[in-house]
Amino acid sequence: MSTTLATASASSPAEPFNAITARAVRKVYATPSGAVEAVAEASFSIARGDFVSILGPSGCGKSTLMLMVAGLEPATSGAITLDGLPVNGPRTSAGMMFQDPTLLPWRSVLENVLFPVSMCRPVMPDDRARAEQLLRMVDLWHFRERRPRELSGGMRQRVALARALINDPRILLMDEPFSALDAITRDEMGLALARIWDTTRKTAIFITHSIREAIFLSDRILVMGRRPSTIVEDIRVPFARPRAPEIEADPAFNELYLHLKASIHRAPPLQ
Amino acid sequence: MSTTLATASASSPAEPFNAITARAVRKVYATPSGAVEAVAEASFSIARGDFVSILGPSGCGKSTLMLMVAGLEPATSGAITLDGLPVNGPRTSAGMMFQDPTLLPWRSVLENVLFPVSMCRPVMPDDRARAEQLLRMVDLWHFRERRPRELSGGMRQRVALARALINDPRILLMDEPFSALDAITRDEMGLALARIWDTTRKTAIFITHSIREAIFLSDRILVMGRRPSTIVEDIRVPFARPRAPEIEADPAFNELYLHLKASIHRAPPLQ
Amino acid sequence: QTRAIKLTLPWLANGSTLFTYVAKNQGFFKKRGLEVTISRGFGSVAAAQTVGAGEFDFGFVFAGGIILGAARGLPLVAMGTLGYDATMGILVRADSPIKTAKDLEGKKIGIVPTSAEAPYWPAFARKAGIDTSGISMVQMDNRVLEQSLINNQVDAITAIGTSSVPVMMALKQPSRFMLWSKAGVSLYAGQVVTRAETLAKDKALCQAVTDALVEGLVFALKDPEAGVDIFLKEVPEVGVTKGGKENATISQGLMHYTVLSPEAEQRAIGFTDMTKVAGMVDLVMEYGAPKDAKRPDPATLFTNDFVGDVGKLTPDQWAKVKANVAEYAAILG
Amino acid sequence: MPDLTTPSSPAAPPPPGLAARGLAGARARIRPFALPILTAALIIAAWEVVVRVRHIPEVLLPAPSAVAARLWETLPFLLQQAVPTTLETVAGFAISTVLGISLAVLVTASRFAREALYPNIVFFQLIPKIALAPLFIVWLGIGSPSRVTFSVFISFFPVVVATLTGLTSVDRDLLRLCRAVGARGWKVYTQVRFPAAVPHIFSGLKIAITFAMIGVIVGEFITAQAGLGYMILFAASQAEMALIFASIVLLCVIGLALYALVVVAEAFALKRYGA
Amino acid sequence: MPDLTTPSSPAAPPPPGLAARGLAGARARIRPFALPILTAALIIAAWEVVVRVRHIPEVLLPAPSAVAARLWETLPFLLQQAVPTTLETVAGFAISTVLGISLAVLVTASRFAREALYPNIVFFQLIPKIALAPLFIVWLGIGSPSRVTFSVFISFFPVVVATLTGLTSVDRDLLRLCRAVGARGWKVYTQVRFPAAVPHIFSGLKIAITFAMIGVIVGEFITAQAGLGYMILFAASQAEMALIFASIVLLCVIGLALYALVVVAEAFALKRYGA
Ligand SMILES: Nc1ncnc2c1ncn2[C@@H]1O[C@H](COP(=O)(O)OP(=O)(O)OP(=O)(O)O)[C@@H](O)[C@H]1O
Ligand SMILES: Nc1ncnc2c1ncn2[C@@H]1O[C@H](COP(=O)(O)OP(=O)(O)OP(=O)(O)O)[C@@H](O)[C@H]1O
Ligand SMILES: [Mg+2]
Ligand SMILES: [Mg+2]
Repeated sequence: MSTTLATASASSPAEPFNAITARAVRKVYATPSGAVEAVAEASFSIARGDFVSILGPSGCGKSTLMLMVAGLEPATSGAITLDGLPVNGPRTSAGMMFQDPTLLPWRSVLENVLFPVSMCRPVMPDDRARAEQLLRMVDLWHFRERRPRELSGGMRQRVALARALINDPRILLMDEPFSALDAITRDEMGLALARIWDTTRKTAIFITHSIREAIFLSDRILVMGRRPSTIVEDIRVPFARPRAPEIEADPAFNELYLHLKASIHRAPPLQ
Repeated sequence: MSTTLATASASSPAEPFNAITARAVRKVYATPSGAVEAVAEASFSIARGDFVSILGPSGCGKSTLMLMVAGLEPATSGAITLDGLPVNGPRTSAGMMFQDPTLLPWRSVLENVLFPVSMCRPVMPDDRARAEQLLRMVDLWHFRERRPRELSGGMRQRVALARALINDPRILLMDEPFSALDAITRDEMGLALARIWDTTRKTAIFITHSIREAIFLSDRILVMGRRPSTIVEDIRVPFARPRAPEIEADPAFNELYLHLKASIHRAPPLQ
Repeated sequence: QTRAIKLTLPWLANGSTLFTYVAKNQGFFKKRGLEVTISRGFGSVAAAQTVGAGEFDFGFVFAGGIILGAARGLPLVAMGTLGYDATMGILVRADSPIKTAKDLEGKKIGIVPTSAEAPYWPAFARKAGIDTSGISMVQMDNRVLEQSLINNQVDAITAIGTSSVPVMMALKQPSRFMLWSKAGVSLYAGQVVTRAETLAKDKALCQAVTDALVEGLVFALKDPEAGVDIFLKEVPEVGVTKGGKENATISQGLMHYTVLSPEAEQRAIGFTDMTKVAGMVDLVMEYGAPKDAKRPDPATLFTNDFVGDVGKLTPDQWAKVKANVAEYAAILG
Repeated sequence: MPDLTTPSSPAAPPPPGLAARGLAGARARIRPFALPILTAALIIAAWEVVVRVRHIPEVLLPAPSAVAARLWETLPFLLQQAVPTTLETVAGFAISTVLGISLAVLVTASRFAREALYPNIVFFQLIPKIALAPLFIVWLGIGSPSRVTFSVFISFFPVVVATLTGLTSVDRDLLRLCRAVGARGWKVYTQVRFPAAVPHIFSGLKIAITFAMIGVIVGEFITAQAGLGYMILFAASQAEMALIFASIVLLCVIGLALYALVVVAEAFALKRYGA
Repeated sequence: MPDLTTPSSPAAPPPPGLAARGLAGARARIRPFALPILTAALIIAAWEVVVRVRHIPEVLLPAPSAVAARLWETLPFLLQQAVPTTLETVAGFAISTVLGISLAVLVTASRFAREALYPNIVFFQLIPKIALAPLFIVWLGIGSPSRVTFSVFISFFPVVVATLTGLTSVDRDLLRLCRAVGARGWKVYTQVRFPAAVPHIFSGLKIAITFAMIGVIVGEFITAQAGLGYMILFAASQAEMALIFASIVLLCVIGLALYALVVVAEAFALKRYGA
């Protein structure tokens, strides 16, 4: 196994070529009903252009970690840097996809996709063209004039994906982007994402519950354990790029799959 | 293939032993931006105690169909019966899980689980005990006093599952109940559901995007095609009950899996 | 055993109605077996309405309001006149070029429509021979009336002398007043009023109330300072206001001036001159009431049945009263 | 057509079968007008009966028939008086809308403005402006501006409170999205907070339009040379209750029409911005 | 402690580091009081200067110092007058709350009630009640009930409109959930619609409390012989501006305190029912 699975250092110091670093990041939510430690300790660094998936049981702190990286939740302690600069607030350089689609109900699909643009500068015909292209990619071009409430759950999620890509961001943060999609659409979207990544080499963090998807898409996979959650595994995916869907048949694929499954399983259950 | 896959009649007439029947059901949403045909034609009948999964591409009308069965959306034409009686409005005999968790933000997790009870009659200590037991089942007992906004996406979905089960309904309607769960939790919940089903033999409709999950849990699987959507396949799952997770290794399982995958694929793409 | 009755004033308690509190304070009601509650009013017309509706048993209301109310169908009876001139008139700043009625032509005049004198402006204009075509009348609230004059927003205001003059004096604003009664436009001021029904049912009660009020007024006429002191005790908010006492004194003085009349001196305080009121009814019907109002019969609307010895003053006493009000007579011109 | 009876209710009953559509449709269209008028008619009838049976004199409470007769006789004149009142109401309402929304934005946008201003706005609202009537005419004169100002003073506060509630109770997820895309300042208001606050804002505007009209009327009580408020006061000086009521009826009809306009605007806005 | 400056703002800044907590905490707690007072002080100072420099006579605009002096002299007396005003305001507000919410529920719950009642409620709201003052005295007498009624008439409408908006703009998904579990009638109101409408309702109540007080004051103008409104009128009849202002200041302080109570109640309710 050690031949196929290269374990990356989980806490390499922040270096200039690292797009994202987290050092001893901890997050405690203070709530009226008591404090919750969402992330106990997370340290990692992600090189520029790396596609990193995060796997972990429900409620282990994946979304929280991503929000901290995006600068949308302050870390209780520890430090996060993006492109070498400490994260204090949100950066527009990142494209973000939340776990909920979070669409504006009063905007059409097309306008929702253009939302990040419209909030920062006037919308140009170019932007519109790009939005339409993205909507074609997520198979919603025919729905571009509809309101979110007229869409199905999966369709909404695809709108959010298109929105995250509209600014062609250098960093992509995606929280379970395909969870509401059927197997086929999911594969299609995964392929589309891989294509984009292959051509533009974005740095990406990708939260998913599908181990296969994680392997197919990622350069590295981080596994988070149950609460108090830390990063229990940091694995480099050995397949060459671009990857074809056929790699699923590769025995190494299955080996990695079983390893990851076991590793998530090993995480102690919630008491 | 014909030996392992028994194709059930898709349009058997309503008979007393059928818990749910749908005859030529059609649904057109009238919206300001034009009408959308969500379900073109759906006819099926589900015997009492059957566990039926619905598979289909994103936006094909699965959720709409379920809402019509639940009596929450009127069918544009066609007829649906529940226990032999036509569906005109919602029935409390059905436990319902929407695609969104739809929790009340001002109620604690426990109160949310008890919501269906509290809306119909005073909450008894028995109900409370049952709710706590369900919360243990979905691994949220420790979070019973928290508000939904303090939960992760997967945790919210599990609250909704517990809520759907609180009244011990004879009919269960679930719209992608495990979409936000990681593989392990998902398997656990699937097993828990199978256990419940094995002991109480509820009639269940289960929308999912996981073909494996569908095979593992169901007596029958309906596949819906893309819009204008109809039921393109109606397959009986041949495995005996109770089922162990090991049946995944059965070659028949894989055969069925590939068959279903192909059948969803066959559905013509959205123009 | 005492009987509870409710009495309404035409407006807030002030110097011109302070004698009602004197009557109460001196036990003039109590000794007649009455327990009186005195309420402030919301204008003479409204006061007539509330008495007519039975909300109050008795009222001290200006004749204009009573006649108008009766013309509109309210079953009212006036049992005694305690002020013989409503002091309707025109108020101008002392430095104003308006010296005579004629000077009002082409000017801007402030008027409070709900005030007692307002309807009779045309009557005065006609009697005084004023050409009203160039005059612009500005309707306003009574709270802003004097202010608008002080600020030169209007050139003159129509006013009831007993209420506006003390305000101007308290504000140390020199002013001049033109009484309309000089031009023959005159109405009685406050009268004791009740419902016809009450009168028919309980003459003794009506007698008692009228007597008590007249007795109170006589007391105040004889000793105005004591009247003011009692007033301050009975209505503490007067003492709280800065110019309260001064205002009450002036206002009472002006009111006492209107008591001086042939009716009061020759007959008794409270006496109503039936020929005069017939003229007043005509005036009200012509100017103050809408077209469809019914002319009340002065003989049933007014009565002198309750005027008695209580209101009789000796010539000496009248002389003293005249001396007391001399300065106020000068103010009213 | 404004549907006055459904202020902002999304819960319409399912449309009837196609066959019955024509007739039922017509009936459904008439109903929202017929029903309130019917109710009003019942109240009015009861009132008429009470006045007649108990012989209440007109000066205490005029019979509806007397009011109607008076209204009919004086309608041309009253309509003339209604013009300045209506115009000033519209002006007061417009200013209140702009002022109220601006203040609400200011107070949500800046913590400093909120702490420094808000309690003073409430303080100001609590001042019974009618008590300061003398100051009004001193500072604003006896013309229209004085009445419009009065109207604004009495009607801007509901707009402030409602808009404020709307702007601050926006879904947090949407605000997080804004932060995520680097949106800030004005844009967040125009694109997210405002649309989300639309139902709240219109709730404030519906209250404001009624108070704007009341404000003008009270302003006319204080000083005016024309207008329905002036007419009411004039009629009061003659104890002409029927004319008072006639003026009030006309006033309320105009007010209802203005309210209906706000409801129509709300319907459009909700179509655009409703969830 | 009521934080008046943050009416319902959920956007609190991140708490400062633990070390600076003590001092900064104290400052943060003082700020919401100090800042508005400071602003008010600035306005007052400007006013004082204007009055003195331009020699504005007291009858037009008294200097703040004159008002303060007057307030100080008459405070015991004014406080006594404030008692009935405050009690009647609270009563009027309480009735408005109950009446307004009931009407809103009635109007949302029944299509019939909505069509029959709602336009008439708006119509009623538009009546300038002050024009009917004599009728008030005739029909309601000169006691407390008259003023409380006046207060209710002027303050219930904001509650109706706001509650109505709240009840009808509930998330449709929640209403679908209710239908799914067979919930109906009253339960849906108490358990779902009401909690969801809480921010709207409180927006209405905050408006209502201010109008309830204004209503009592105006009612006191018409009928009372005690109370701050009466004092204002009395002072006005003698053109005593300083006393008018002193009464208004006391009035506003009491109103602000009542408003603060509503804000506190809102904070509690939002803690319980806020999203
Ligand atoms: N806003 C919040 N307030 C309080 N606690 C929170 C909040 N958000 C998350 N938590 C808690 O933090 C923990 C981690 O939540 P998080 O959403 O990061 O999990 P997750 O890994 O994304 O789970 P899932 O896969 O179910 O989405 C959970 O226990 C949750 O209860
Ligand atoms: N309320 C609505 N108004 C208008 N159109 C709607 C509405 N709900 C759904 N639709 C449309 O109906 C079609 C079917 O939607 P539905 O939600 O049933 O799909 P689904 O199969 O559940 O999809 P998914 O797997 O993405 O949840 C879609 O094209 C959608 O746009
Ligand atoms: Mg998550
Ligand atoms: Mg769906």
